[in-house]
Amino acid sequence: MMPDLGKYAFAVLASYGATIVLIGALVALSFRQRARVKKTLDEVEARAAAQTGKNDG
Amino acid sequence: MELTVRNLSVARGGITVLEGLGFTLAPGRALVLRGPNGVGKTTLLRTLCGLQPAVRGEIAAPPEGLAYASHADGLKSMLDVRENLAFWAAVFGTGPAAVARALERMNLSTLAARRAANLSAGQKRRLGLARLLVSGRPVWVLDEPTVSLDTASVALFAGVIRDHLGQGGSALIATHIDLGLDEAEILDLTPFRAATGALAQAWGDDPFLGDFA
Amino acid sequence: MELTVRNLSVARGGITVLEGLGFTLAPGRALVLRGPNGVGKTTLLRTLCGLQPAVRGEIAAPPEGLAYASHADGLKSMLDVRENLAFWAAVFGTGPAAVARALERMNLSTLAARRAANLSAGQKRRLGLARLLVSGRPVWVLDEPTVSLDTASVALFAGVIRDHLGQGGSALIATHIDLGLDEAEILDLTPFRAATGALAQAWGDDPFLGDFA
Amino acid sequence: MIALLARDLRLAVRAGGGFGLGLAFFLLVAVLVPLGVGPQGDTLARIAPGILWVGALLACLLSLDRIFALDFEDGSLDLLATSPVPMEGAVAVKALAHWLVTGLPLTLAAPVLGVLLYLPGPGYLWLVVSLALGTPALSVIGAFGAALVVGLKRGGLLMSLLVLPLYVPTLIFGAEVVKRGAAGMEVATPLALLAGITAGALALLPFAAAAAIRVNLR
Amino acid sequence: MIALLARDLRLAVRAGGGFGLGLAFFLLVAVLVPLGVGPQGDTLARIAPGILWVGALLACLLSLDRIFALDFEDGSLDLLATSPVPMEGAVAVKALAHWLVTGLPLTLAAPVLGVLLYLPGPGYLWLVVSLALGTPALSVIGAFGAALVVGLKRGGLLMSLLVLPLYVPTLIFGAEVVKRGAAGMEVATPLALLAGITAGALALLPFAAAAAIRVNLR
Amino acid sequence: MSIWEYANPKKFMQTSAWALPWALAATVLCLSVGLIWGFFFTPDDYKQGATVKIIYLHVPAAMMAINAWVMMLVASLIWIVRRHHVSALAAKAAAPVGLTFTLIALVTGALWGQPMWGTWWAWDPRLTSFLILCLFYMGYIALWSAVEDPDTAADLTGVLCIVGSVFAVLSRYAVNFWNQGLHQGASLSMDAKENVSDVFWIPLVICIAGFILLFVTLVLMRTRTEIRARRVAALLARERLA
Ligand code: HEM
Ligand SMILES: Nc1ncnc2c1ncn2[C@@H]1O[C@H](COP(=O)(O)OP(=O)(O)OP(=O)(O)O)[C@@H](O)[C@H]1O
Ligand SMILES: Nc1ncnc2c1ncn2[C@@H]1O[C@H](COP(=O)(O)OP(=O)(O)OP(=O)(O)O)[C@@H](O)[C@H]1O
Ligand SMILES: [Mg+2]
Ligand SMILES: [Mg+2]
Repeated sequence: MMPDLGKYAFAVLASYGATIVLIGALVALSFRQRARVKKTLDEVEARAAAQTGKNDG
Repeated sequence: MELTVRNLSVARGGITVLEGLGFTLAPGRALVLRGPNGVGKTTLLRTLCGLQPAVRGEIAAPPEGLAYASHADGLKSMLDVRENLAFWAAVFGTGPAAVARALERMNLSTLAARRAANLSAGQKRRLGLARLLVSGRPVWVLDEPTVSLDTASVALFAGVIRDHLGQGGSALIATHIDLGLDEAEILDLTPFRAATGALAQAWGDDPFLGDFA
Repeated sequence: MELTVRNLSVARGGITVLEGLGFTLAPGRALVLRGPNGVGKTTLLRTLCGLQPAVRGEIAAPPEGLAYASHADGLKSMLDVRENLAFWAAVFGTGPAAVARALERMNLSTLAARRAANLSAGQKRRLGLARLLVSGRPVWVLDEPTVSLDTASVALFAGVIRDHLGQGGSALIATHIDLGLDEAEILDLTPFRAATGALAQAWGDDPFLGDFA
Repeated sequence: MIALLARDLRLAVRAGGGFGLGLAFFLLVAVLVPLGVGPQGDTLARIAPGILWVGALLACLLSLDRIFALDFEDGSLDLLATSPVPMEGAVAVKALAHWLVTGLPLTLAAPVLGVLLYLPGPGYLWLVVSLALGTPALSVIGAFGAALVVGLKRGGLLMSLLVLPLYVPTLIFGAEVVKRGAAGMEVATPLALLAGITAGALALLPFAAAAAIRVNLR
Repeated sequence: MIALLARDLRLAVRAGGGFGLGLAFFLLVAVLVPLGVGPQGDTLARIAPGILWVGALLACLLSLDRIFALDFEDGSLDLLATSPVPMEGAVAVKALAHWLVTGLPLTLAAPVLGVLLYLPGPGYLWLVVSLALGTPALSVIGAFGAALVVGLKRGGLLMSLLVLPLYVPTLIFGAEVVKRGAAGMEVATPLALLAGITAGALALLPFAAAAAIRVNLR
Repeated sequence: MSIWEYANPKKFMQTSAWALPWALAATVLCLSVGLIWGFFFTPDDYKQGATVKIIYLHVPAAMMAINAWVMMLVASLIWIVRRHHVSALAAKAAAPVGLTFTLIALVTGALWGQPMWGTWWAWDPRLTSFLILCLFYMGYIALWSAVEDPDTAADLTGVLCIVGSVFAVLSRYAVNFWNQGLHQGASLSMDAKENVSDVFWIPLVICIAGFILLFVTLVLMRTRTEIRARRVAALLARERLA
C-alpha cells in the first residue's frame, strides 16, 4: 500500500505531516473559538431573554 | 453662527449613550450641560466638534466655528508658556498680539517664559484655557474647564466667558461646578440617557442586535 | 500614627516655594490644605510622601503609613477595573476581599469588568480613589481628589473619608472645593509662601546665592 | 502649517538631542555590526551598502515611533483635528519635520560611516544620492505606520512590524544603487525606481495616514 | 512583586501581541539584512552569527523603550514608589517580565532564523546557548537605561544611545561564541565571559536603576 | 434582491448555516480524493523522484495564500466603501487561514528545496516575496488584535490591507529585480500541461479545488464565530447599561 518514497521519504512525509499539523491546528483553533463564543452567546442570550421576560411581566 | 442640534444620538465604544437630544445655542448665550459622571457629556462634545460621527440626528454648526477644550490641555511640556500659545495662534491665524492679550487676560504674563512642565496643575489649566482666546472662534465647547482651578481663577475665567458672550460669542460648557454664570441656561442630560429612554430604539442601530442566532 | 511636620521648607525646580510650615495630623483627624494655584500644595504632599527631599525641617511620619493619591490616577487602560484594583491590593498585601469591598464602597461594582480605557473622567477618578481603600494605610495624602467628580460622587467620597477617620485613620487633603467635611481643620498655605516670607532666608539654601564673586 | 513645522523642529531639538540621536543610532549600528561580524575588510566591504541602508532604515524607524503618539497623549491631536489645519497637511508636515531631523542628517553623515565599513570608492556618491532620494519615502511610510498605531499603548513595536515590510522595496532599490555604484556598474534603473517609490509614497500616503488618524481619534 | 510580574506580563499580552512582537522584529532584521546585503549564501553564512546577535539586541532594545515610561506617565511609578515594594525589587521584576516576553522567545526562535541566514550546522546549539545566557543581561542593562531616561519625552532614542555602548561586551562575547561554535572551535572562554557579564549585571544593575528612578521621580 | 443583503448579519447567518455543511462535505471529499490519489497513486517524476508528491500541497497552498490576501483586499474595500460589517469580519476571519496557507507553502517549499536545490532556504524572489507576505499577514493580525473597538479595528486594518497590497506588488517587482531565482516559473497557467503531465495534473487540480473549498469552509465558519462574538459584545454592553 505505502508507496516507495526512496531517499526522499523524509521530505515528502515531513511535508504531509507539517501540512496536516498546521491545518489541524487552524481547524482546532477555529472550532475551539466557535465553541467558546457559542457557549457565551447562549448564556448571554438566555440572560437577555430572562431580562426582557421580567420587563414584560 | 448658531449651533443647532436636533434629535441627536451619540455613542461611545459602539454603544449609544445619549439619544433624542436637541437644543439651540444662539450667539451671546451660554449653555451649561449637567449630568452625573458617565452620562455622556464628553462623548457629546466630541461629536459636536466632529471628532466622532453621530449615530443619528443633525448637527448644524458654523463651519470652522467651534473651539474645543478637552479634559487634556494639549500642552507641550518642553515649550514655554508663550511658545505654547503662539503655536496655536499661528495655527488659527491670529497674530502675536492675540497671544499677548490672552496671556494678560488669563493672568499668565509673569509665567510667560516658564516651561509648561514646570507649571502647577492650575497654571497648566489656565494656559489650556488661554488657547480659546487665541482661537478667534465664536463657539466655545468646554469640557469641565475649571478642573483644578482655585476660586479666584474660576471667577477670572467666568469673566472671560462673559466677555466672550458680550462680543457675540457663545459657549457650551459641561461642568459639575457652579461657575457663577447666572445668565447661562442649564440643560440636564439625565433624561436623554439612552438606557432610560426608548430602549429598543437605542439599539436599533447595531446590526448585531435584533433577533438572530 | 501621627504625622508631624516642623519648620518644613519644600522646593520645586530648585526653588523653595513654601517655608516654615508646621502642623500635626492626629489619628481620626482631617486637615484640608488650601491655597491658590501654584502655592506649592502638590510639592508639599510629594515631599511628605518621600518622593522628593525637603529643603529644611522635619517630617515625622509613621513608617510605611502614607497612601498618596496624586493628580494622576495610575490606571492601566488595558486592564479592567477589578484587575487595576487587585494589582494594588496585591502590592499592599491586602486581599481580594478588600478589592470587593472597595469596589462596592466607591460604587464601581457595575463597572468591575470594564477596561479602564473605557471609563469616563469621573469614573476613572473614582477608581483612582478606590485604591486608597485597598492600601490599608492609615494616613491618606490626597491631592485634589474630587477633580471631575459630580456632586453625588463628592458626597460619596466625603463619606468614605469620614469612615476612614472614624476607624482611626487620618487624611491630609489639598483641594479647592468644599468637601462638606465640617469636622476637618483648614490650613491656609498662603502665609508660608517663600517669596512673601523672609526672602533672604528662602534663598539661603542655594550655594550659588549669597555674596561671593 | 509652517507653525507646526517650526514647533515640531523646536520640540525635536529641545527634547534631549533631536538631531543628534537619529545620527547616533546610525553610528552605533555601523559600529556594532563590525563588532558582531568580525573585522575582515573584504566581508565588511561586501556588506557595507546593505548594512548602511539597513542602519538608516532602523534609525528612521526608532525615531518615528512616537511622531503622533505624544500629540495624541497630551490631547494636542484632538485640538489639531478641530483646528483649520487639514489633517493631510499636518501629516505631511510632521513627516517633513521627521525627515529634516533624521533623514537629512543621516544622508549627510553616511559617507563617514562608509569609511568604517570599508565602502569601496565610487560607492560614496551613490550612497548619498540614494539616501537623499530614499529617506523621504522612509519618513512618509513611517508616518503612515505611526498613524495606524496612534492611541495604542506600546504601539512602537507593532508599528515596526507593520512598517518594515512596507520598507522592503525602498531598501532593495536603495541598497542596489549603492552596490552597483560601488562596483562601478550602471545605476539608472534602480535609481529611477527608488525615485518612483518616493514620489508615489509622498503623493498618496499622507491621505491614508490622515484617514487612519481620524479613525483613531474617534 | 509577583503581582507586579503578573501585571506586567498581562499588560504585555494585552497590549497587542506582546510575546509575538519582539520576535517579529527579530525576524524582520533577519529578513532585511539579506535584502540589503544580497542573496549570496557564503557572505550571509559568514555574517550570520553577528547579524543574529545584533538583531536580538535591537529587538530587546526596541521593546525596552517604555518599560518604565508608561508607568511614569500615568502616575503608577509615583504610587509604586510610595508602596511597600522596594524599588530595587520592582526594577528586577520588570526586567524579568521583559526577558520572559522578549528574550526567551527570541532564544527559542533563533534557530529558525539561522536557516534564513545559512548559519553553518554546529552554530545552532551555540546560538541558543549564548542567547539564553546573554539576553538576561540585555534585559537588565536595558532596564537600567530605561530608568535613566524615564521622564524625558522622546526618551527612546536617547536610551538607545546610552544603552548600546553597554551592550557592546555582551554582543562581542555572544557573537564570538556563535562564530567559534559554527567554525567548530572551542567556545569555553567567551562563554564564561558572557556568563560573567550576565551575573554581574543581574547582581548590580537593579540597584543603579532603582537609584536612577528615585532621582527621576523628584 | 441585491447581493448586499448577504452583508446583513442575520441573512448571512441563515445562508451560511445552510451552506456550511455542503461546503464541509465537498472539502473533505475533494481533499481526500486529491491527496490520496496524489500520494498513493501517482508515479515518481523522472527528475524529481518522489518529491513531486509535495506538489499537491505546495502549489495549492501557495495559490490560496495569495488568493486569501486578494479576498481580504476585496472585503476591506467593501467595508470601507459600503460599510458592511460582515465584510470586515470576513476579512478578519480569513487572515489566520491565509497565514496558515503561507506557512504551509513556506514549510513544504523548504522541505522540497533541501533535496532539489540542496538548501532549505534560498533568497529566491518568489520565496522572498512569500516571506514578506507572511509578514504582512502577521502585521494585519496583530493590528486587529491590538485595537479594541471593532469598527476602528476594521477601518485601520482595511487601510493597512489596501496600502499593504500596493507595497506587496512593489516588493514582488523589487525582489525580482534584486535576484534571479531558482524557482520554477508558472507552469500551471493557461497553456498548462507543458511541464506537468496528465498523471500529475488531474489530482493536482482536485487538490487545488480542495484547498479552495477548505478556505471557503473555514472562512465561513470563522466569520460566523466573529459575528457571534460581536453579538456577545453588543448584548453584554446592553446588559451593563440597563
Ligand atoms: C520555501 C520555499 C518555497 C516557496 C515559498 C514557494 C512558493 C511558491 C509559489 C508562490 C508558487 C506559485 C503558486 C502559483 O502558481 O500561484 C509555487 C509554485 C511551485 N513551486 Fe514553489 N516555493 C518554494 C519552494 C519550492 C521548491 C524547493 C520547489 C521544487 C524544487 C518548488 C516547486 C514548485 C512548483 C513545481 C510549483 C508549481 C509551479 C507552477 O506550476 O506555477 N517550490 N511555489
Ligand atoms: N467601550 C465602552 N463600552 C461601554 N461603555 C462605554 C465604553 N466606553 C465608554 N463607555 C461609557 O460611556 C459613557 C460616556 O462617557 P463620557 O466620557 O462621555 O462621560 P462624561 O459624561 O464625560 O462623564 P464625566 O463627567 O465622568 O467626564 C460612560 O458611562 C462610559 O463608561
Ligand atoms: N522649575 C521651576 N522653576 C520655578 N518655579 C517652578 C518650577 N517648577 C515649578 N515651579 C513653581 O512651583 C510652584 C508650586 O507648584 P505646585 O504644583 O506645588 O502647586 P500647587 O499648589 O499644587 O498648585 P495647583 O493648585 O495648581 O495644583 C508653582 O508656582 C510652580 O509654578
Ligand atoms: Mg467627561
Ligand atoms: Mg497641584
